[in-house]
Amino acid sequence: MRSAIVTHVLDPAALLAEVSAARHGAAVVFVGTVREVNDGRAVTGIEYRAYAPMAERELATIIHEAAARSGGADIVAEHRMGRLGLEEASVVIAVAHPHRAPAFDAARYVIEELKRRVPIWKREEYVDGTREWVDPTAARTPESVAGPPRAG
Amino acid sequence: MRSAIVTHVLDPAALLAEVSAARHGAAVVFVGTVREVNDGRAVTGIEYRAYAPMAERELATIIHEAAARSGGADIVAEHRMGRLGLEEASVVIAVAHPHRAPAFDAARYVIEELKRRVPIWKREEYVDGTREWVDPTAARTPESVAGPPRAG
Amino acid sequence: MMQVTALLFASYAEHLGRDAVSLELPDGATVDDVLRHLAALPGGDRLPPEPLVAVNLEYAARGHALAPGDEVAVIPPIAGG
Amino acid sequence: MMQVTALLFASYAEHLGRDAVSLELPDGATVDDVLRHLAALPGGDRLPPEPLVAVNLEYAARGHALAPGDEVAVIPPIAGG
Repeated sequence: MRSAIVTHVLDPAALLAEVSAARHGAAVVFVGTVREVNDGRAVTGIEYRAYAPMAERELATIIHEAAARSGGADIVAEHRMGRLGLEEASVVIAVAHPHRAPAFDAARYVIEELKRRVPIWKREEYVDGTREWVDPTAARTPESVAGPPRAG
Repeated sequence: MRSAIVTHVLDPAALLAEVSAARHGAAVVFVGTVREVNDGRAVTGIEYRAYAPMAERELATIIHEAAARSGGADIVAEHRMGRLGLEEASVVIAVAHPHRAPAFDAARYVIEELKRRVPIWKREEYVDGTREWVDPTAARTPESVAGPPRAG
Repeated sequence: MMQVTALLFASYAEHLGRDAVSLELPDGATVDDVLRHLAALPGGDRLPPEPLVAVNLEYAARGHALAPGDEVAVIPPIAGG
Repeated sequence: MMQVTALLFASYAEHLGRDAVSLELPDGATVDDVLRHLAALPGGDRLPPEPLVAVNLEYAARGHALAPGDEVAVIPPIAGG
């Protein structure tokens, strides 16, 4: 179980190797990458920023939650910071588990909770040279309307 | 879109690279590996066999079904044949899609349908030197009771 | 009469001691006729009564009518992945 | 009186032209008091009325009572992944 906010290029194969073990029969790797289009605008790159100490803490909490729910998953997650070009990986989550269903569920849980709870922001750069902080709560696409957590 | 029944060592990173593209924002890689224990017996290796021409055809059908359902996924899948040792990958499925939910769903669809429809068999080798063809329809674990397809 | 080939795999091939059987069947024969012939061979009693079958690489029902040269695969419980 | 630090990020830091603000608050002050102070700064009117807040790296409600030295992070809409 390991998670980190990093500035280096992400290596999905290394994270997969890190969770692999003979007790597991399945591994799922999720990779988030910089897409050339967002909300219909042509993107040239994304700058990621984080409230690093809290992001590391929250991400660690999430992967431990996922591991506990799954009953035995090994999970490694890294989120990259800084300026990323098209196709570059911003986040990699690797999960291994004796069985495939919990491996899929844990990987999905980590990315969904990461997007909901881990304090990371991104500024998109567009072909016209402008750039903008992305606000998923204001986005027009139906998939991004889920809001952030309200603390109790 | 590519699928194959192969005899070489599988390379998840190569398959991930094969589906990656700037139009995608998410990739999911599923890796099935040889586990050291099955139904409580210590396993030392697994021999995979296929009805290769039908397996290739059925696997190709499945990834095209998954791509069509997902609306735009790129998918590559390889299943290895022959004798595999512990921790070795028997199957790798790489999916990329503009969005993460369809990427997860497509990867899951391919492995579930592969296990249901693609004519592949495995003979487990146990620590006591014996070996046995695995019959998931006779297995004691609740997760493996789903039967194969009945043709109409 | 027509000739078809039955293919056997994995545990089924071991039960019958071979992985292919050539059969002469009357015109209009079905998958069911192939299964009956196989069941009558030495070891054929170890095949299940209703195995999964594919004809020319496609899953087929027991009543599927065969044509000369068809490849009839008798498919043990699938265990890929 | 006590001193706390408010942290601003991304678009919020741009609205206020800074990423940290030191505040002197009366004992018993809450997250709400920090938000009121920030709203009164130049550019503070561009903060939303109810932003997400964390105190010492944990999400906290508006009524959360602060202690001396607390780090109060005002968190813009999360966009990781």
